[in-house]
Amino acid sequence: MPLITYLEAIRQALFEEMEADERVFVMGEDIGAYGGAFKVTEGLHEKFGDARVVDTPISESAIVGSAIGASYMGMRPVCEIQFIDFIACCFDMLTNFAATSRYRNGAGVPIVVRGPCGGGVGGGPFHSLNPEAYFLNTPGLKMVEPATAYDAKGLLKAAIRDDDPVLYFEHKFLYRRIKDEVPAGDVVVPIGKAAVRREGSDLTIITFGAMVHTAFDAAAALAGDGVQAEVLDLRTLAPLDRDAILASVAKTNRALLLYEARRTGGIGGELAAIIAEEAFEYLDAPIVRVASEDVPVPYAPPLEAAFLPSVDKVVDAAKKLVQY
Amino acid sequence: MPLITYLEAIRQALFEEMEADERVFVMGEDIGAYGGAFKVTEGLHEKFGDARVVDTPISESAIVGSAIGASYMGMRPVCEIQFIDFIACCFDMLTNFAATSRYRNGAGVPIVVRGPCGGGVGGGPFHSLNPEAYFLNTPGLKMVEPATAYDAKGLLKAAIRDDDPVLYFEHKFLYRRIKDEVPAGDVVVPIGKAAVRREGSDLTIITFGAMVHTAFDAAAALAGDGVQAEVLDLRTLAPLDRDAILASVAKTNRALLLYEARRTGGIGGELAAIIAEEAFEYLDAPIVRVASEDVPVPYAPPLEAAFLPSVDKVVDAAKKLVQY
Amino acid sequence: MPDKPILNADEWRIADPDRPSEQLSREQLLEMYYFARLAREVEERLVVLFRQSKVIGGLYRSLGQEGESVATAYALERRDAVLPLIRNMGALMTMGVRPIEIFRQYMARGTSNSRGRDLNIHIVHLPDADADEPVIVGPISMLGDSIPVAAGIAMGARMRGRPRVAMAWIGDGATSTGAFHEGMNFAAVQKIPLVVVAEDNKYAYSKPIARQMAIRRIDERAASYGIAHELVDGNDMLAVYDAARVMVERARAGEGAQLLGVDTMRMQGHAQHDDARYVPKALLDAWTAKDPLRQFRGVLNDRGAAHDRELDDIDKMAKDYAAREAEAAASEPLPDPASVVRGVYADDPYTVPKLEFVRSPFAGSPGLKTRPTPEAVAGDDT
Amino acid sequence: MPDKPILNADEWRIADPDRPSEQLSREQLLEMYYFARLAREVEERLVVLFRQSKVIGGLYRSLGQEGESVATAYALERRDAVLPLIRNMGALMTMGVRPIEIFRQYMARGTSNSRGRDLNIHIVHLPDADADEPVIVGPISMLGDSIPVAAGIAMGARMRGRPRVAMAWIGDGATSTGAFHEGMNFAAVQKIPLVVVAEDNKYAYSKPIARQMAIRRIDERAASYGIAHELVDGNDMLAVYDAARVMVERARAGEGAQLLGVDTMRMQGHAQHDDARYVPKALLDAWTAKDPLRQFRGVLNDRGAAHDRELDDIDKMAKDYAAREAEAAASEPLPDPASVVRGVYADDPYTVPKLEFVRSPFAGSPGLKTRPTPEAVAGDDT
Ligand SMILES: Cc1ncc(C[n+]2csc(CCOP(=O)(O)OP(=O)(O)O)c2C)c(N)n1
Ligand SMILES: Cc1ncc(C[n+]2csc(CCOP(=O)(O)OP(=O)(O)O)c2C)c(N)n1
Ligand SMILES: [Mg+2]
Ligand SMILES: [Mg+2]
Repeated sequence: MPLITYLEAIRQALFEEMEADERVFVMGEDIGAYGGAFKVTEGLHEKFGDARVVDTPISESAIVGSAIGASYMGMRPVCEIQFIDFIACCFDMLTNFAATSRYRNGAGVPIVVRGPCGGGVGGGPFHSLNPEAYFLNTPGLKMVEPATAYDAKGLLKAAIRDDDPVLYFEHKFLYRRIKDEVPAGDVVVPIGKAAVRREGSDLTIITFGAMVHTAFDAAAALAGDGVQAEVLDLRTLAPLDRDAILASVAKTNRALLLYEARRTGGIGGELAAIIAEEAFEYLDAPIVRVASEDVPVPYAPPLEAAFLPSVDKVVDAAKKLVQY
Repeated sequence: MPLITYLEAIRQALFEEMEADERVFVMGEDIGAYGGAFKVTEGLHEKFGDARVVDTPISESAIVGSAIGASYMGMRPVCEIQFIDFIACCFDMLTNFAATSRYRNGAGVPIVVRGPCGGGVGGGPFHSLNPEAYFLNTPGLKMVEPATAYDAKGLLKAAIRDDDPVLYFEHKFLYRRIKDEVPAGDVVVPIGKAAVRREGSDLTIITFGAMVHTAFDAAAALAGDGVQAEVLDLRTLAPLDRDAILASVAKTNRALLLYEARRTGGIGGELAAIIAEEAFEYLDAPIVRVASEDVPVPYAPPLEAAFLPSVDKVVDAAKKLVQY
Repeated sequence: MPDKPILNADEWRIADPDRPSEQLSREQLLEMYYFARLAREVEERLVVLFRQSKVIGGLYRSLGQEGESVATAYALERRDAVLPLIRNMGALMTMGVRPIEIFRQYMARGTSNSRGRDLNIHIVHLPDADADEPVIVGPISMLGDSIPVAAGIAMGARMRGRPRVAMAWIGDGATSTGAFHEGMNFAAVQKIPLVVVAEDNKYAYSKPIARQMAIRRIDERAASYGIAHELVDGNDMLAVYDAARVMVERARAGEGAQLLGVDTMRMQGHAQHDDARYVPKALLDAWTAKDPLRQFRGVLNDRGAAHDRELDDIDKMAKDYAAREAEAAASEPLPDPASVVRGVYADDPYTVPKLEFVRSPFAGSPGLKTRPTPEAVAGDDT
Repeated sequence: MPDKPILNADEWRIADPDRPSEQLSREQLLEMYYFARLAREVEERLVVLFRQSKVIGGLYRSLGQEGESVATAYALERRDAVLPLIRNMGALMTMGVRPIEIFRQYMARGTSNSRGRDLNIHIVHLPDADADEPVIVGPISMLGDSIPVAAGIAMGARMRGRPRVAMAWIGDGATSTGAFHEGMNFAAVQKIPLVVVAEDNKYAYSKPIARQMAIRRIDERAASYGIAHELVDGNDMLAVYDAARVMVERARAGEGAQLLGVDTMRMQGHAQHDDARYVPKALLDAWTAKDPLRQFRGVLNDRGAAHDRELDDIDKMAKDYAAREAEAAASEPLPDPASVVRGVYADDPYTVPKLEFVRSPFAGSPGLKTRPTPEAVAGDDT
């Protein structure tokens, strides 16, 4: 099977879905002949032309708003937000228009809004965000974030075929750093299903995106000390796979929530609430969060390193947790 | 002491702060001679004129953006968002510009953004929101929401005097329904301090805003059944008063999180995480959330009633909790 | 605000026999009158229901604006797309929405298009591709958001090979929003067949238009985009129809987005709770004299299209129809509270009542294919 | 894109002796040249640092745009406010920002204005009310957001009784954002002394301006707001100065917001990683011939203001200065990781290094009070 990068996997999903379904088209800034800021859409314009690769003005609300309209007409738009940080500029359109449409009038909005998220590359406060928590209180939206190239392809295909609006966060740190064997053709990872990436008995690290790899490294280090960490990759952030979360915590009795966004008000809160409400019986220790510091994402490498969760931070927290 | 409504208390705070400090001014839609959609700013224009009561075009981003600029020049703008739901239209300006400014360059942004939140009045999906969770993952912002007329005045004064951007949510259901004895003149309720509104030993209901009154009614009903609920009114939603939360849970050993926003991704998550992380030892039962259903706010009264948390729902949840 | 509403003098003038309105049959003229009257009567009935506390939340009138609302929509084909605002009752009537749908919405009935989940004219109709029906996408409350969505509807329809012109209405105040700007610019760059009707009704809530924009003519809101724009007397129904029809045809012909400014007046407060004391009485009086329905009666008289007696009959028909529809809606149930959690995502198939459409009693005329074909007079539909 | 850049022919023409630039002294002309050259040399030095991987993240050049950037800022008074974008290095040099501040920012030093927390020219300077210094508010990355903030700065300064003109630069692409629209309209309605410089540099990242807007002249972006607007040849520094000066004076006189379109060209890719192969070579060649610095040398020669030898000396001075500043910055420390959590809220007083300002070696001239007063030649500041 071909070994492809996370980025190539995204491109492949777009390419295949556009080939298979003429209703699918992409829109966004610089995604045409240029191929996008990260070259995710490279080659699409050549193959599908202006009609299905719509290079837009710098207007995130118009991108998402017109995608909503086009989806009403039966199209399946995939919008690229050049850096996912700029999703703040269409927050209203997403949370108020797209998310409520089906509930209000039965008018589904099958759009995908995708873009590069995450830090670790010196992007500074406005090119490094992990915005999932902004949208977690908005029913009607789905959110996914792959950690592997395989999932990158499979989740994007699932998102495009989904009949509801899906925010697809792709972690820019993983774009060219992660490679997987990914089959050509249909690879669909169902939305709403988490995956146990590593079995363990002593604690569960619940995470997603780039932090899955941090969790792996931490788990490896912990294994050296005789601690067996289970790594649960959420993959879908809304709606959360409660069953998988609860099953793993029921097994390990300890939960470490690892996410790259700022700690306060992050998705770890929702996870903690689910566990503390529904798996309380199983808990042998506090629920621990390892996340970024509660500050804007700083730019200088030493600051960003201090800001982000790290293998060491995870190992430390995990050790305390198992010793509790 | 004069008995005034929640709404009058807000108006009084604006009036007094504008009188006391010429740097304070208000801006927003229809807040001039008309006095605002809910008449909160009534009389201000007559007293302070166009220069300090700026009636703006329908441009939430311009309102907040220009407030940021004016605050850089030493002014203390208080922005009204006609319904707080429209804060989605300036989400970017708030989270990216205002919230990060001090951290990035030491440039404080002493603005207040206030507006009516909350449901219970048949406002439908776009005139009923409780948006606190949208902003909880954004360090640099503060958020408050009063439950009483006294706090409405005192928190607004504190917000205006605060050197950082403060989102001030005023619950429209309380505007004319709640009256308190509120002294004229300086009443300042410190930001960051919760208040125990009712002492109890069996569980803590942690809540804020209109739900404080729901909690009171539930506590009264519970007391009839011999259950003593403590009611903790958060008042400030960011930064949370961790000490007060932990102290109360340490005392009652049971936490019920009550908030009017949608359950998933709401502030209850953050509260649960704090408690499950730092007060685990004290917990005798799962942490329970009572909140709205995970749907857009529905319009028809029977739907909205089913959607919102109610006294019955709180009582039921509390009983289960104490019987756990 | 403008010195004098203008029409695009290059292409036609009011007196020009090539005016599109010259092509309208007598039945069509009567139909336009009927729709405008029906819009007014539906709203009058809503006022009654409002006073009876049967309307949930606010009630927003289009009194004085029914003419422009009808005449712009009348310029469309039946399969085009409309994105009305709260004051475009006339457009909804013109597109054939059965009045009961409006009453159901305002009274939050479970039978309504939104099943009581959303307000007033927040309705959506996405017909099957082959159905001879309009696309209707009501607004969300966030002003301006309809414009990018409208652009997307017209773009998407074109992509699907079933082009439709999209018409979206926007208030003077709402043109100040960022969403308006982004949508207009997007439509211009993509040459989208979008016709935006910008309603200068002198106020945005309490604010006179001069506090909203520093231009003197609302149609200049299109100037930054390279979008063709004109301003028309919004209370002259035929002038509005003429201007709108030309723009719709241009859009359909691939000439890209168009903006029609209409000079009109909101004759009541922002909503029923607003006594609008901030509106100078002289201004109201001046516009009262220009009532679009009264003016249009004059036109119909002058053209020999109808006597006052006939028009009075239409008035009565509209009024009775509105009353019957209101009554029917009022007897329908509120939604079942248990349904509150249903239908958030596609995997919960929760059925939505399709909007009902009706044909006007005047729909039998040949000529423009803009109207629903005849089938029944209104009375039969209740 | 425009047929031919124009100046506002009503008020002055290039040959007009009343042109504001006719009032510029020899020192001022040389100073303008120096600032533009310094901007270029600072960026050239940044390229070196970038190649050495000392620049964190992207590097964005203003090659070819230094002239308009300097000449617009040169039209301001020293206490005015500037809101530059990434390509307004020239404006920053003109306002007297010491070059080391730029190097510190790009190399994320702990000594920088943002203490390594934010990128490139994201710097802020809010002087004490009495200080004879400019307000500088760098952008955030979200394009367009600077415009409402700029309007607020000018409004706030007016409210405080210490009026300042605010000048904000905006790219062709960024004019498509909702924030731009809302800010422009707000400034127009409030008659705010805001001068917006809209830079038509032919591209927004990879996108030619025709994919960004359907108007032919960028200054028409102001037409929807009733904001006075003009278009000027952006590579003719004196023409830019003239136009900008007139607008600044108008704004200061209470005539409200102004927009100056500049017709120029981005001579490199969007950032260093972008080879800009999408730009036709012929277009680049045509603009290479119009290099603003080369053109300005010609003007200085023609006016007898300076010989090439003198200008070469200035070039060398600027180059050496940039090199020294870069070197000094490079030796400064990165921020302390422990500081990462400091200074989020006011109650944690975490000190911010104030920006350093310098006076140019030509600052001794009388005349316009736009420049910092003389004090030291640049060399003394390192
Ligand atoms: C983004 C946003 N801000 C504020 C409001 C509140 N609001 C509702 S209608 C209205 C006035 C609208 O005026 P205009 O656009 O002129 O339409 P008109 O009511 O005159 O038809 C306002 C301010 C809103 N709905 N959306
Ligand atoms: C709201 C927003 N969307 C997208 C971007 C990504 N982006 C950064 S610069 C740029 C192009 C800007 O072009 P223009 O405004 O013409 O300025 P120029 O680079 O030509 O000086 C884009 C798309 C952004 N910074 N902000
Ligand atoms: Mg209006
Ligand atoms: Mg550009």
